[in-house]
Amino acid sequence: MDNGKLDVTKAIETVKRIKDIVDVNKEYLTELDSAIGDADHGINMSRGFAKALEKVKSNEYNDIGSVFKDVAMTLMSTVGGAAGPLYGTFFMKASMKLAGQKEADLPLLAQAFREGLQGVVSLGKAQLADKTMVDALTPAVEALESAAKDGLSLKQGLEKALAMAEKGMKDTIPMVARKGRASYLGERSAGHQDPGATSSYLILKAFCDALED
Amino acid sequence: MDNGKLDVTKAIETVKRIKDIVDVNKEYLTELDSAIGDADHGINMSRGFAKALEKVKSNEYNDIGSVFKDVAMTLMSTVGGAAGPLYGTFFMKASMKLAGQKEADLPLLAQAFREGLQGVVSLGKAQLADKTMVDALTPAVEALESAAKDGLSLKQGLEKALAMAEKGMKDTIPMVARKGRASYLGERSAGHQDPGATSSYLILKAFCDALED
Amino acid sequence: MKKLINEVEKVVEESLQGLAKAHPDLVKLHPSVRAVLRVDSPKEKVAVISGGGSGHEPMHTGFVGFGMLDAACPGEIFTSPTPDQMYEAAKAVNGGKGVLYIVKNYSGDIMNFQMAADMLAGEGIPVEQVIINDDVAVEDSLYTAGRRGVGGTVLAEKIVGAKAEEGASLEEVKKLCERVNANVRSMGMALTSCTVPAAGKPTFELGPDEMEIGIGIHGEPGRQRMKVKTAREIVEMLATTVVEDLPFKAGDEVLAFVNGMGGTPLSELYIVYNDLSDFLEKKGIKIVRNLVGNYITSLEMQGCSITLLRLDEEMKRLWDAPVCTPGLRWGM
Amino acid sequence: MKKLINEVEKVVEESLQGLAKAHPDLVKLHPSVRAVLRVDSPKEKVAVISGGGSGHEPMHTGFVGFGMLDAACPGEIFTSPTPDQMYEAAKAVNGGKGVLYIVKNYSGDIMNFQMAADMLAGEGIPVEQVIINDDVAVEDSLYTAGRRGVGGTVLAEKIVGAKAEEGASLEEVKKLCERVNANVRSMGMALTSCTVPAAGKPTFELGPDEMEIGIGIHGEPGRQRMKVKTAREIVEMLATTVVEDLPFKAGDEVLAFVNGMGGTPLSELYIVYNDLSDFLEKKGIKIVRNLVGNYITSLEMQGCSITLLRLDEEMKRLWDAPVCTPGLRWGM
Ligand SMILES: Nc1ncnc2c1ncn2[C@@H]1O[C@H](COP(=O)(O)OP(=O)(O)O)[C@@H](O)[C@H]1O
Ligand SMILES: Nc1ncnc2c1ncn2[C@@H]1O[C@H](COP(=O)(O)OP(=O)(O)O)[C@@H](O)[C@H]1O
Ligand SMILES: [Mg+2]
Ligand SMILES: [Mg+2]
Ligand SMILES: [Mg+2]
Ligand SMILES: [Mg+2]
Repeated sequence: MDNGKLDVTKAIETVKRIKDIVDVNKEYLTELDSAIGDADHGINMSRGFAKALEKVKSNEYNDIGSVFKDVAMTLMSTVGGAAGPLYGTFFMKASMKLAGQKEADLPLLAQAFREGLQGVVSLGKAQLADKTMVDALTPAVEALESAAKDGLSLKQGLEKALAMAEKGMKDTIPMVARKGRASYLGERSAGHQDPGATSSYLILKAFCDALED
Repeated sequence: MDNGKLDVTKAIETVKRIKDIVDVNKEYLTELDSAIGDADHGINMSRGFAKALEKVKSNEYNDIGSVFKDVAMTLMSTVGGAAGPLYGTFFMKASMKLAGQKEADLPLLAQAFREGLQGVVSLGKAQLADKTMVDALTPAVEALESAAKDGLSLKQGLEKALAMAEKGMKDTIPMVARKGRASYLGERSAGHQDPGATSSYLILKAFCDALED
Repeated sequence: MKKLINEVEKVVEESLQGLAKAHPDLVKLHPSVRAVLRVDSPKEKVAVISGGGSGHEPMHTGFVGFGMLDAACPGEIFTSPTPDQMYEAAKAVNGGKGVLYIVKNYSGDIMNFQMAADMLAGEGIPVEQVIINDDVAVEDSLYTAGRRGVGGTVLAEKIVGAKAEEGASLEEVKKLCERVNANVRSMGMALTSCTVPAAGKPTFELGPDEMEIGIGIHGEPGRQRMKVKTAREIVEMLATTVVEDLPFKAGDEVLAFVNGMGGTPLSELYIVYNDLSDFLEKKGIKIVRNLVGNYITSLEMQGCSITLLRLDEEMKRLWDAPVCTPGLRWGM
Repeated sequence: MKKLINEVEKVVEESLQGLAKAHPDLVKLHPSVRAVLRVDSPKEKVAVISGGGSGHEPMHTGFVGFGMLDAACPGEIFTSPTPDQMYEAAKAVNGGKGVLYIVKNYSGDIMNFQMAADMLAGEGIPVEQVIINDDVAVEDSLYTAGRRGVGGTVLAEKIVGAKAEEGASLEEVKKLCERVNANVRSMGMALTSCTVPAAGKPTFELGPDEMEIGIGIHGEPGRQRMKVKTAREIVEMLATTVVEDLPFKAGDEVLAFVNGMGGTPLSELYIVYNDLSDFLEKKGIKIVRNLVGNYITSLEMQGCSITLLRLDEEMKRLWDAPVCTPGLRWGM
């Protein structure tokens, strides 16, 4: 029965969609990482979500928290690099908020994402405008929260978040990186879109796509 | 006084001409050696004759044998590779025939070159059609000898020798190498002109050019 | 892309298998996680562990053995390893005197090692970390990720490994590692890029007459691109920055390390060493130890890095101490 | 052409100066000719000398030292050295027990070494030569220049050097060298060409999906060009030819040597070793010693060669004996 909320089936569907969209954009992400990093972001993300999908498909779940906890653990032990611990932490912190829940509506998901984002920030110490995934995740979480306050549906909230994530992602282009590998480039990092902000946008897109109107 | 013979001045002039013509053809010789060897023949020859010219210019000579002996010694200790000992021997054996001579006419030069060629063959063990310098030197020496028998001038003899060296050089193109580095290529050595036969032709050209009609 | 490999996904795994087969007297593979362990697991010493992305061989896997590392944790090519690797490796080689993680300063390495350290600490296993950040090509700042760890790491692993082999305490070993890091500076350059197997094409493109100065070891672009110069001019550029940073002064005794990025012939590294030696002599800086060769590489990249370490008597003694690993060996 | 050099004319000279400065405890340069000499000139042993074109570093100059070569005579890049070099080097290191020249089978090397040997013999100095010709890529025939000397040379220099160090006679040392040569076979391949500095451009061109099989170490083209294959297939091709040539048989104990051509990362060489180890295991041929790394190179060429040496007990003992040179070191 579809009530527009994120239940276990849709959570698993989300993981599948993330895997697919990351796969499709594997070369694109790696190319972005070539310009200001070390040409592995797409490869890392694709390896991680392939394993995460394998994992969640092979398990039975009673709550959505457990789904995302398995995603978190898998990312942590298969992605590596900077993105592995960061996305691992994002899903781990979010899953703790969703633990025991059969489904999530917009306010709950907004809270979970906020927890996830805080985990990323406290681990990576990146601030806004440091040219990282935080620049895409922060406006997205804020959009979720204000949509929740306005009483919008989960799908509507995710659509607004996605739009903000896209803007945040594009806003990284002129930035000079101060965190992550791109920071070694100094001024030369300006003019390139951040790969991690881009993968964050893609993850939000997968959440959005996984939910019916 | 010019009597058409090879005296000390012309011997030194010959060394200069060899140096010049090898320099002009340095890249060409190296390119030929790239195709079936190791891309150093032009470099080696150019280094050797530059040193040889330096040497003969800095000395006083009473006989042409000593000029070519100094050339031989210098080639031996500066060229290296296969060409170093071979051309070193060529000039050494030739110089022994010319020792004590103020000048050489065609019969004497033909004898000296024959000695030189024999030195090359006994050192390198190459036979005709093995795709080496021997394929250019042999017909050239034969031409010198028959021109001497016909009573031609030195210049005329050298011109005939040059023509035969050129033919011998070109005849190496279809040959499959059996000596030297090109032999490692087996059948693949066919279709390329031998670098050593080419430098032999150039050396004869320099002798020819150094003598007035 | 042309490489001597079978499948891009198996590059790291098959290379580790080859390493283990070639050196069964020195190293073995961990049975469950990707880690290279010293074969003789000595108990009465601090376990020294390092790790990082693969593609820099012989570092770190080739430095496992007597007098250097007890374990190395290789990630995918140019990708930091995951916490479970460092955690399990530490459990496998810890003899009771604790574990030192030598970590190169990259966001990914820092976070992954930190998580492993947290897990160990949670189990009461004594663990310390030292972050190596010797790359002067990167501006240092509190507000950025700071300087990368490069050539200094190799020297730290050798010297600290020798100290641990002597039976020093975790605290002593850590202090020494920090002292090495405080006295070492490096800078690198590239003549060509390199190709991550899974990416299939060069990380960056350099023109036929261009070089990249201030390159890192992940094939990431450097700070400045310019026309190629002579070895002497390149040495002058790199070494000046290195010397002025610490700064190294006249009378200092140093270890000079000329490192190849993987694709540059050894003969050229000796030309670089020759120029570096002249350069330092003019400044009155005395080379009393040296290392020339490919030790911390970036796949098939052509280029080099220069590392200077200001030595004290203890560091000299520990540098000279016997070492027996696949990649570095003397005295035994 | 991009290289870490100053002037093309000075590549060999400056590289030798760098080598000598980096290893003053092991080697010194001859005062008048281009030769690298062992610094301690031991008297009571046969002097083992090798040489050949430069560009194959660490061979031969990096193998001068205790337990290996007494002198090495480097020519220009890929060009045989001249007789005066081998003559003077022999005079400098001969302690009275005579001189063994280890010569790779190239027309140029043969002729230049022969001339030096003739000069020595003329002075009554005992001198012997052994020609190494282990490259199975080249068809052997009385009517051609025969097979090239490649990877087997490194193994011969190590084993024969150890024998000389023990004080064996010239006759014994020569016999052993011939035995090593009789039991060793090699074959190589290239993924890329290399550039002789003075030539300024690659010796040959390979397409982005091509490799050259049966390559020599002078960057000369090989016997066959084909599409690139996997490491496993390449190993199969090279090792099959090598094994069938001697032939190596089930039960044979061998030293397996995977050599890099200079530009291939060490990690790939270990993949090749992994595949070679599997290949030989299936044939029942036992690897009891191995060597993996860049030891006989072709400048920056990417590729590898495989060398197998059938070992007897004496060769094993001598392989394990201490060696201390810039390029190969263990046991001391
Ligand atoms: N300290 C940090 N905080 C937040 N995000 C970061 C941080 N460091 C790096 N990132 C993100 O990680 C991305 C790079 O991921 P990836 O390429 O997988 O790792 P690595 O840089 O280790 O190769 C960057 O584009 C950036 O968005
Ligand atoms: N055994 C030989 N006899 C006669 N000429 C030879 C012999 N071996 C090689 N050569 C000649 O030497 C030339 C190559 O010279 P060079 O390139 O200088 O030496 P290398 O082959 O040692 O690099 C060949 O083109 C061939 O003409
Ligand atoms: Mg990256
Ligand atoms: Mg040649
Ligand atoms: Mg990475
Ligand atoms: Mg040559």
